[in-house]
Amino acid sequence: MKFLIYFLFLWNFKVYDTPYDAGGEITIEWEWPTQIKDKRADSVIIWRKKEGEEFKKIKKLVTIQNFYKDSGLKNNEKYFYKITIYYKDKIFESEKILFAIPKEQYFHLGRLNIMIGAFLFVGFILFFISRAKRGISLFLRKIPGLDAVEEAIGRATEMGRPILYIPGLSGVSDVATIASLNILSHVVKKAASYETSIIVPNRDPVVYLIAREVVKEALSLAGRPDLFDPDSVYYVTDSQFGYASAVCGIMVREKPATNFFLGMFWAESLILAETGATTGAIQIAGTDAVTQLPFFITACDYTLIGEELYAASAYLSREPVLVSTIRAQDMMKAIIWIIIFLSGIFGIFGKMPFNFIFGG
Amino acid sequence: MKFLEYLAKIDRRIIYLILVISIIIPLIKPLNLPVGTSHPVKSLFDFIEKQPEGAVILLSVDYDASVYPECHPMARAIARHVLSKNLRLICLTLNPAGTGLALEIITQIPNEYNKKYGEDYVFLGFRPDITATILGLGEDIRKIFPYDYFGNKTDTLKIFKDVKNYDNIALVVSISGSALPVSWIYLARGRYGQDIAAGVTAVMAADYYPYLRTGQFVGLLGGMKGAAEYEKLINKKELATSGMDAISISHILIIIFVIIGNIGYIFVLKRRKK
Amino acid sequence: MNISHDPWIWIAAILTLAIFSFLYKDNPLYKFAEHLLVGVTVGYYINIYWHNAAYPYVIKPLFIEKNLLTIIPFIFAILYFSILIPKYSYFIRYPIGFLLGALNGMAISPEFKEAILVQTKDTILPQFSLSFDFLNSFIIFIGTLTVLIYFFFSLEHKGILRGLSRIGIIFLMIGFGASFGYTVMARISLLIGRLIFLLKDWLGIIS
Amino acid sequence: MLQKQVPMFICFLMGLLLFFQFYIPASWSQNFYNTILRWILGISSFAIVLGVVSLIRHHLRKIRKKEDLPYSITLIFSIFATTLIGFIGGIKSGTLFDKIFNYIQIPLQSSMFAILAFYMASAAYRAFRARNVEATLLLLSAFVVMIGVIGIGDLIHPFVPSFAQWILDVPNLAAKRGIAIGVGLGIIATSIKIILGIERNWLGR
Repeated sequence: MKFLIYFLFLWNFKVYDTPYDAGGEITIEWEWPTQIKDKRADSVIIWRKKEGEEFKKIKKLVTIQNFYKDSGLKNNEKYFYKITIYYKDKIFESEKILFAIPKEQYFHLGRLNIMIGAFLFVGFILFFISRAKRGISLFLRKIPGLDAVEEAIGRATEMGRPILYIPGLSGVSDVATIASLNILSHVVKKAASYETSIIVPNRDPVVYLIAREVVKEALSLAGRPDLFDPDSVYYVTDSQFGYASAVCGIMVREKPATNFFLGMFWAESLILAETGATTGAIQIAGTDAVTQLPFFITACDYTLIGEELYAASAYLSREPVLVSTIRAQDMMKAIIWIIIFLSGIFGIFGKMPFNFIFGG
Repeated sequence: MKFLEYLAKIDRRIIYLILVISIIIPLIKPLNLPVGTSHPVKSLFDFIEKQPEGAVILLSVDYDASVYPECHPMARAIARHVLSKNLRLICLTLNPAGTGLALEIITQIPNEYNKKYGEDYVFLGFRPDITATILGLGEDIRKIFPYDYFGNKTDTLKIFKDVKNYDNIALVVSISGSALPVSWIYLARGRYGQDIAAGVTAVMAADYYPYLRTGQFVGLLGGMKGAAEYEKLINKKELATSGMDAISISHILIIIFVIIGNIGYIFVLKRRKK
Repeated sequence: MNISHDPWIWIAAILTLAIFSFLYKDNPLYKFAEHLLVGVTVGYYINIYWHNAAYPYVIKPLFIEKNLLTIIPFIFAILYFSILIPKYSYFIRYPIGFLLGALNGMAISPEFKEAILVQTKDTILPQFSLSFDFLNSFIIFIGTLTVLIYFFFSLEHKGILRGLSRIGIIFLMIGFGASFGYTVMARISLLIGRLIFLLKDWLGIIS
Repeated sequence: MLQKQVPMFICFLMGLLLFFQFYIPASWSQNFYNTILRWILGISSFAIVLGVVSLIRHHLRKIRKKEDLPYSITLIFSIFATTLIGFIGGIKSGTLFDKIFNYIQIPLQSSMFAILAFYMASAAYRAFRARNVEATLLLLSAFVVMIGVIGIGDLIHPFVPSFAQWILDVPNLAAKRGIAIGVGLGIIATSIKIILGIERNWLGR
């Protein structure tokens, strides 16, 4: 079998110290010669030698990748490389012999853009929190969903039926549950002025304790501590579907005029929304569980989508950390928005001015 | 009008019965409707297909029995494809309840291709922390998994002679019913540039398309349909394919239910306006 | 119709029907099955955590292989047991604090890169060309921008912002519709899986 | 001091060290990172203690108060039974432990979620209404995807599956990308707040 030798002076064969690592590694890179179809050679042999030594075969590669990382080397020493590629009856031999010196780097410049982005975000969070803590009121727009909440409370008062409020099925560590408890406090205050009663069944024992305090405190703030009915806020069960079927029982028996589903929900949201819809109650839902939103949107009258739940709770509670977090995230969204928009315009003309942002 | 009243008042248990019947009939008498091939599934199949012999694929069984009919056929099809192409399979699980399911795959499928344990495939079992495990695999697999599921020391297993970390792993396939595949992107790809593919329940599938377009996922299997498509591509029809006819019929049924429900709703609205 | 004779298959079938009985009415059989599931799952977890994690990872290296470096994680891990002593149960905050700090610290940067930078970069428009690809990229460009505006709370949605957020809702609804369609398939395939078990493995009606 | 400040300081210190480690490739930084990874895996091997203790405590309390007695007893009994069977018989394939997983846990867990198909069907009939523009748009998009995904879609017209795929690839992608960026920022904000001690919920546990 006749072996044809082609010298590889044409394609760029590079050898360099692997950047941004703890040293001890050299990267060998090559472009597949045009004769090789679909970038797959039969095998690639890597040769290495140190000063004044003979070349030794260190690696036989069968791969589609066009680079090899030779690790386990000593820092600050010269290593020489050449490679041969076997493809069908042809052999390609690298004509020039190149060398590199592995070094240890102390800062990963390629990831600088990430660090800047993270520091920017930390800066915004601290900036807004310090302003909010100093009592400066931070603007948040009123979520349309809150008007729907007001209407729904009004509806229950007209009908003289109770309000059913479900703070989600998750625990206190879930951001959505905390947001829901903030909104519960607002709903209780509003309902107190119309003397409309509220039922709050809970699935998590800790959330139950907090919810009871929230209702008690909200009623006293509204000047109606007498309205607090201990039986109206209770712990049902921690079983997902057991809780759902118990709540459906309440909907059918007590016939609340308004149902609130605010917090974290899983697949049982379907059972709750469906039973509520058949009892003809006005239903307001709100969750960050993206997978349950489609069902709430079609089965409920109004749905707070994802972050709107957090914005609603921040708007009502004016709690400094909540409001400043939303403002900080909005600043980052604004920057991202501008980058996309501007680079969109430049992109059409084939220019990429913001590439440095996306870095290595 | 009376008929519509009756329709609105149908007891939900009759609806349940209609659903069960619409599933059982195609199971007993399969219609063998065509199962197409969509680009997310094909790109995963092609990625594995073009791997050279001996390449290593890491299959992470990140689901549990609650999504068995969607995710288990995917994991079996991927394991079968990897082993049938003489690639090497490393299997592990980040979901404790998925361990038994991974064990079933490991004990059944390799025997069909008479593969040697410890050389062609290995089962590392479960590790409790998702972040530390995914990142640890980028440093040194044997340090994160000193022992495999069966208690053998991983240093002694032949497969780990030339497989140290993600540099030696061609692809990670995460099969999951939750957001775990995204953690694989954030951590394994974010820090080590590892190629990731995902097999997810249909509930999550639509949410993962942004990661498909950026190449963060090299492929994506969505729900029982994704599993059926993959079974067709490796032509080994199993659970997923046998369920597709029933899905077709029940989809039509659900659409009809929504339409009827809305017709009744429109009539009620009209009457309320009068 | 060859019904299975394997007792284990019968146990699985009876438990399946026990769960399905919830459809008719919440009943004791369902409650028993549900509590059995929670118990068996916890028992299973304890074994997997021990055999795959605690023993090979902390107990064996420390007590058998005498690798003293694992003392520190072992001390933190023991602090978890302080939950049993009401007076000192606050010590569980030490391992939790350690884990939360370390895990969040190492996750922030790769998350920022993959969730923000990579997604943003892919939304940038390519060179103009009369092609389907450019049209799709343009629609994604508009969709992403309008959805970001919909979730923007620092400015009142008036005038142009209101119009753009209305477009954002259209994209959101199409997106949720796609998820809705897929989720219908998901829920039904879970039932198909169980019915295949009952018809094939248990009753042997289908092959 | 010991109750709050020290755990928060540990959290802050580890957060800072591990954050900057990502940017320092030097070998000592790599070794520190590897050691912490192994410590995390060691500690989290015992994290299950919290869940198990609170669950058992909860049900023992119920037993004492004679509330739905038989169920709590079943739960406590099955925890200890499965644990013992696993420790005695081992966890390899074919053991009694493995049989309990395959013939008790799998059927129970998958049946629990299979019920959802029934609720889907009855909700489709009784709750999913085109009550406003948004819900109508959602249902139309859902119909196209549902028909496009199944074999029948192909039979009606090959355009149907490709249109459904387009909906997934373009408008759905744009909406989910907007959401993913928002959620991504939310997760990162929470991580930052936990490390800086602004978010203290985990202390309340």
